Amino acid sequence: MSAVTELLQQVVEGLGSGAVYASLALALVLIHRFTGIVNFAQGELAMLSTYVAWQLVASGMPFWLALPVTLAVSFAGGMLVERIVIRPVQGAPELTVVIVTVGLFIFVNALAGLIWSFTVKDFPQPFPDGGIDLAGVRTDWSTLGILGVVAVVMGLLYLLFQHTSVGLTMRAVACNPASARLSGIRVGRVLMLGWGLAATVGAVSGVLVAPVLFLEPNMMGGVLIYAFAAATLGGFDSPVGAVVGGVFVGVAETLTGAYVDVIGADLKVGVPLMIILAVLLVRPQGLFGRAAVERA
Amino acid sequence: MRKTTALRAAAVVTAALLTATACSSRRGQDAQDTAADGACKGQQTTGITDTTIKLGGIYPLSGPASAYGTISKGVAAYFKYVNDKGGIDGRKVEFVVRDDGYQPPKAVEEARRLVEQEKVFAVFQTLGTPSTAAVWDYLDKQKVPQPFVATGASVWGTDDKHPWTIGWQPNYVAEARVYAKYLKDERPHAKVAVLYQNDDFGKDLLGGFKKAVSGSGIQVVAQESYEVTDPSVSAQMANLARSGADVLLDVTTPKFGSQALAADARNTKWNPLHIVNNVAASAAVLRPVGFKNVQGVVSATYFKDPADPQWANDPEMKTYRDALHKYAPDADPDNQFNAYGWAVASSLHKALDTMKCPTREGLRDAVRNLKDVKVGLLLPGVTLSTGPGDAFPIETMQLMRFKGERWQLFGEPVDTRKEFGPLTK
Amino acid sequence: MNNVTASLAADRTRQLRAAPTVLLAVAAVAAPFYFAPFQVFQLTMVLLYAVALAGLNLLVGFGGQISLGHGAFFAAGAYSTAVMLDRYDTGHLATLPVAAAGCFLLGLGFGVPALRLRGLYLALVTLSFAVFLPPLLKRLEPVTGGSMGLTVDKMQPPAWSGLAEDQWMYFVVLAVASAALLLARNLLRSRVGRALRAVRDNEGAAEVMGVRLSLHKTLAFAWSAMFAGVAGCLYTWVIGFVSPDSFSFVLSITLLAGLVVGGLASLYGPLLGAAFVMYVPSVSQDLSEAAPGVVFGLLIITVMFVAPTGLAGLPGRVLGAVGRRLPRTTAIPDRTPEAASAPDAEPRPTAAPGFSPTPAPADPAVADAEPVGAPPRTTEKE
Amino acid sequence: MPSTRAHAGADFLNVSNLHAGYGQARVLQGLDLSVARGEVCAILGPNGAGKTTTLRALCGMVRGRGSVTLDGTELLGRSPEQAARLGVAHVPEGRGTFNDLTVEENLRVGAHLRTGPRRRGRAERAAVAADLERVHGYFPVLRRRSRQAAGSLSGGEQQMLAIGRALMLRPALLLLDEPSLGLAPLVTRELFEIVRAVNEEERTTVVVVEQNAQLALDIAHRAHVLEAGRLVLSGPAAQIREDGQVAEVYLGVSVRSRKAG
Repeated sequence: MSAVTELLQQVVEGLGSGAVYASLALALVLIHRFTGIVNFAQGELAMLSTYVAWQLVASGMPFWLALPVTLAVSFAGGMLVERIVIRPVQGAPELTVVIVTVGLFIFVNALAGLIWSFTVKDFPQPFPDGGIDLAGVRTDWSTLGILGVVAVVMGLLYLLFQHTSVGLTMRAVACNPASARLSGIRVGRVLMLGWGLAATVGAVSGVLVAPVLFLEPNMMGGVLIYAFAAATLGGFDSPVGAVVGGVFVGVAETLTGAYVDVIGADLKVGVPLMIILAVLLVRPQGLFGRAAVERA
Repeated sequence: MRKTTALRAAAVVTAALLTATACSSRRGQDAQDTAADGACKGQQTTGITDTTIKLGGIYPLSGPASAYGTISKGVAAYFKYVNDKGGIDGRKVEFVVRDDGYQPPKAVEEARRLVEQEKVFAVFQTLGTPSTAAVWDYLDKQKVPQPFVATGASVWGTDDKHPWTIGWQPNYVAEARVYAKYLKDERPHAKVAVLYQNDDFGKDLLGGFKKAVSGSGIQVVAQESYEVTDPSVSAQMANLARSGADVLLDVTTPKFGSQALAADARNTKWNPLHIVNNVAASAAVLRPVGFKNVQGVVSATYFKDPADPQWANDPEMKTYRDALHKYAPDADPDNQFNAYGWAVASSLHKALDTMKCPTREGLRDAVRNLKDVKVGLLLPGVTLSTGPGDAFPIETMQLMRFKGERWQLFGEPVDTRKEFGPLTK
Repeated sequence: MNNVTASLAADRTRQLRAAPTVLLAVAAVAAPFYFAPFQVFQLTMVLLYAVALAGLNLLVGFGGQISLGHGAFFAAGAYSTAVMLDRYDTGHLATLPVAAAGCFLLGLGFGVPALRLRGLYLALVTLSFAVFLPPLLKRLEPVTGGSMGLTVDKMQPPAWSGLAEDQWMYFVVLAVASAALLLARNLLRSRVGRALRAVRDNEGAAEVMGVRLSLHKTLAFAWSAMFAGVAGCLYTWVIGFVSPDSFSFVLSITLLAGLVVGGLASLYGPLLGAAFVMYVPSVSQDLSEAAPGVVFGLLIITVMFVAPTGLAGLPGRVLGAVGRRLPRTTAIPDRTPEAASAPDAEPRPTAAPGFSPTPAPADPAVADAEPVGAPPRTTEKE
Repeated sequence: MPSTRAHAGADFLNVSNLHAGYGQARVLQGLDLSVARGEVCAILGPNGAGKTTTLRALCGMVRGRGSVTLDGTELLGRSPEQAARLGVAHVPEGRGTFNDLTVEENLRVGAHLRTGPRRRGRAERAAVAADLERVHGYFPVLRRRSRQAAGSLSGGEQQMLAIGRALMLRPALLLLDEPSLGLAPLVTRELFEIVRAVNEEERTTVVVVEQNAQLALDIAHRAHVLEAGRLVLSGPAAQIREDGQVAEVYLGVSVRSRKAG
């Protein structure tokens, strides 16, 4: 294997992990954009959705039917979480809301363990086995599949926000909830919609990564940190930024782990740290954030 | 004047509190510790009577390591089963389980609770190296037995300052030696790539392996670690693949084991002999990867995997399944951790049976003087043996290879003590 | 005459206010003679966590900066102590100033980049630091003992005291914790504290007032890290064992959760939060053997529902005696706890500052917006 | 002093015994006033008198006690979005534009109530287009800046956008809170002229709160002066403008610091 091929192979590996991070980062960014909070439980909700899909498939439903059902359940679940768990603390200090999501994290994680145990579950792989070989660089179909779906989800979100009246309403709420109310927008419903949407995107993320990471209650815990890094890098408000950030973090992490001996695989978790720090010191609003995004 | 009032108030309150303390102090409970008479005179009999014995275990029921918490269910099921059959030597076992969330300070708190409040006879078991290491000084000082800790670090056996603590499962170094011996026999010039978990478990095994193969033609050509908090090991696997090694030693815990096996199967260009360590060798780990993808994978074991059909008619396995069904209906009998709990609990049963005195000292000495004790769920040929200079109850493992839909044992059980000599620090 | 009565009345109120403190002090001294050793150990751990939370409180509660990395400073204090005891065999007491000073400097170092980061971003950078620390500790094996950790001697009671180990440890930690909590209190009453709060409440105004923003924010970080380091040092004294996986990012999140549950920007908040962190997991297990996490998660959420400003603010809320925040023309009724808990409360994010991802600079409501995480000022005990 | 209840009865907007405040701070303590249909009404008064609070109580941003009726319908106890559905358009202090959205998007959000999910027929779209046209007619600059982000507009343009967005609602009642805040005098004057034009052409009832009493009185038909949460004076704008005492008491106060309370 030549050095170049090897490098490219590493980049492909990085794209694979990056796609995983990006998919969860998308959901994080959605919630943050509409409610201004960082949802620690996002990964766990995605994990829960994945278990729903698993349960449906395990009880005999074909995967391609189970998927839309799961997405619908997740959408409703996300709205329900907003209504039951988040709204009661809506007026409280922001940190209180964040800690509520931490409580939700612990709760959902333990609940999944209680219901489905901590044994690894096999989750059907929607993409074909194997991969393609391009000039000695091997790419799994699953990597391509995840990247593709993430790109499609990102595109759909873009269309939703930029070209529909619901999207316009959502952006108005995200931008200035007070004025949105004065224009007659029912902000509460829009927030529920935002949580439902984020939960759906999270469910897509969970279903995509489950065949690769293997489904168990702690599946998303490790992804969360990287998804945070990806979202921060992308400015925490932009779906495109989240995806670019995720891919960037994945590639950077893999390359440093492979080529920088001082860092090595054990310290590569420090790479997101360095990236976040570097990005924020140079551009406090992230790569894709607007200058005004910087929050007090 | 203000000051005097405050002082006076304080004095009154202090006096009141001290009186209350004197009357109902809970500290006095230490006095309840009991000692034996007769031949065993002076030895501690706290937590044990002629009809009862109280044990306390500390497991991660919450937090990142909660997958292992289910061991407590296997243990509890065993004791309930034994109690229904009359108990251990006529003593009913009371088993108290506490949760430490895999956090050492919490383990210390719970150990203190078990010893000081629950007045347990012994702390059976603590799980994980950090939690065990955090409490063994305390238990040693209190002279409370800490038998059969649920961790395979070699330090429990090599240490000589903590006579009250002893391990049970084959230590990670012993397991590494089994693989080393296998490779020496089968592939004397192997180039080995190692994937290991970056903690005591992974490092102990890796270190033991390197030591065992030193001087032979076997080389470790690449090693990659991962953190338990990492989402996946695919990047590490890609790096190992670059090394071109012909053997992959896979030192992982279940989820990462599945990931590594799957990554190996996906990569059609690199086809090393895949050795997966015992912790991740359960059929439950292999099934999600797809049995067709794990053919020929090698591992070693010492107890019967409940998910393995070859033990379906084993009498002890049947007892285990029935008992688990009856006493822990929510626990999955196929989960190897439940079987582990059952096996370790029955091992303790055997050790308690051999006590000369029904005292804490008696148990301490009994677990250090086991002679070829057979335990139902352990593999044929694997027994518990300890003695002076040997504080490792199980040091024998047998190799197995995955074929079709199950593991097939091959070769003779490997007694690592015989092969490599006793393990020292 | 009137003056005399007035001053007497003032004395009376002061006494009344001092009474709980005195009671608390007496109870604290008497406790180890009453409770069983393991309960004394629990109290010791509560005090120890309270020190760390008091430090975090300086930063989050009063400084308005969120740190999800205080577990890392805690670990730094614990490890520096363990290494000194293990490698250099210094006495226990010698480790305290070193851990404190070391973490102060570390915090100072961190405070500089922290200046440029606000709210969420600072939280994420500190969180990544907390995630990064355990593997780093493992890498530095020659010093830190690697993943096996270090076992060191616990502090032993001197013979003259006639105390048991747990009692002695308790008193040592009590002394350090009291000193630390007093220091925190005095820090907040000093110029630094006033400056901190001014910064939290309105950076612009603080700057106008001549507060040297950057200096005070950096110092807040340093002080805060020092408290965490001291708590870490005590941890090593009490537990006698450190290992990298004891200080995972879960610890950092637990600390922040404890502080918010206890009550931000309140003096008793850290104590209550520490008690929550210490006792509630055990209670959860008593309530549900099968899945303590389910109960623990629910309890966190429930506490936040009942007391959105933390347990320390709860009595005030219950009594309804909270002096509600005085409005200005830009008052934000939605953020008062009353609005949040009123039965007919709707989501009224209308004026919640920081709610809108892009606060309009022209909107005066933002000018006196509270920073992320700052509680309504009604909960202040000062 | 003139009667505080000038011409009750056939009023379009009727406020009686309104109490409102924030937390324990009571700002309005029993306010009575009324506005006739099609009237421009100015609310004047010193800082902290409760002018802004009055507007906020009308549109539901602040809870109030008492009674506020709009064409016979009770407004109190409604949320801002409900009030908007009843035709109350509030242009808040500080304008409250959606800075990340383009100018046109801002205006479309204003028409939100008519383009909701269930109302997107051809006729509705045509109506929105017509409304856009109408608003562009009042504020030609908004047409030129159609694709620009609202955040990049000048203060005066943002204020125009805010009013334009409110007009997209086709309001029955337009509430303007300090429209002159932070704007150059020339721009302010232009703005007030447009408000007058809107009122004259569409017969929209307007309530404007303003520190710059002179300006407000120029376009208002009637004026109400508040002090400490109570109505102290009301009458035809022209009369109040002429009244030397008011000028002294009120304008004197207005010279003091603007935002101290």
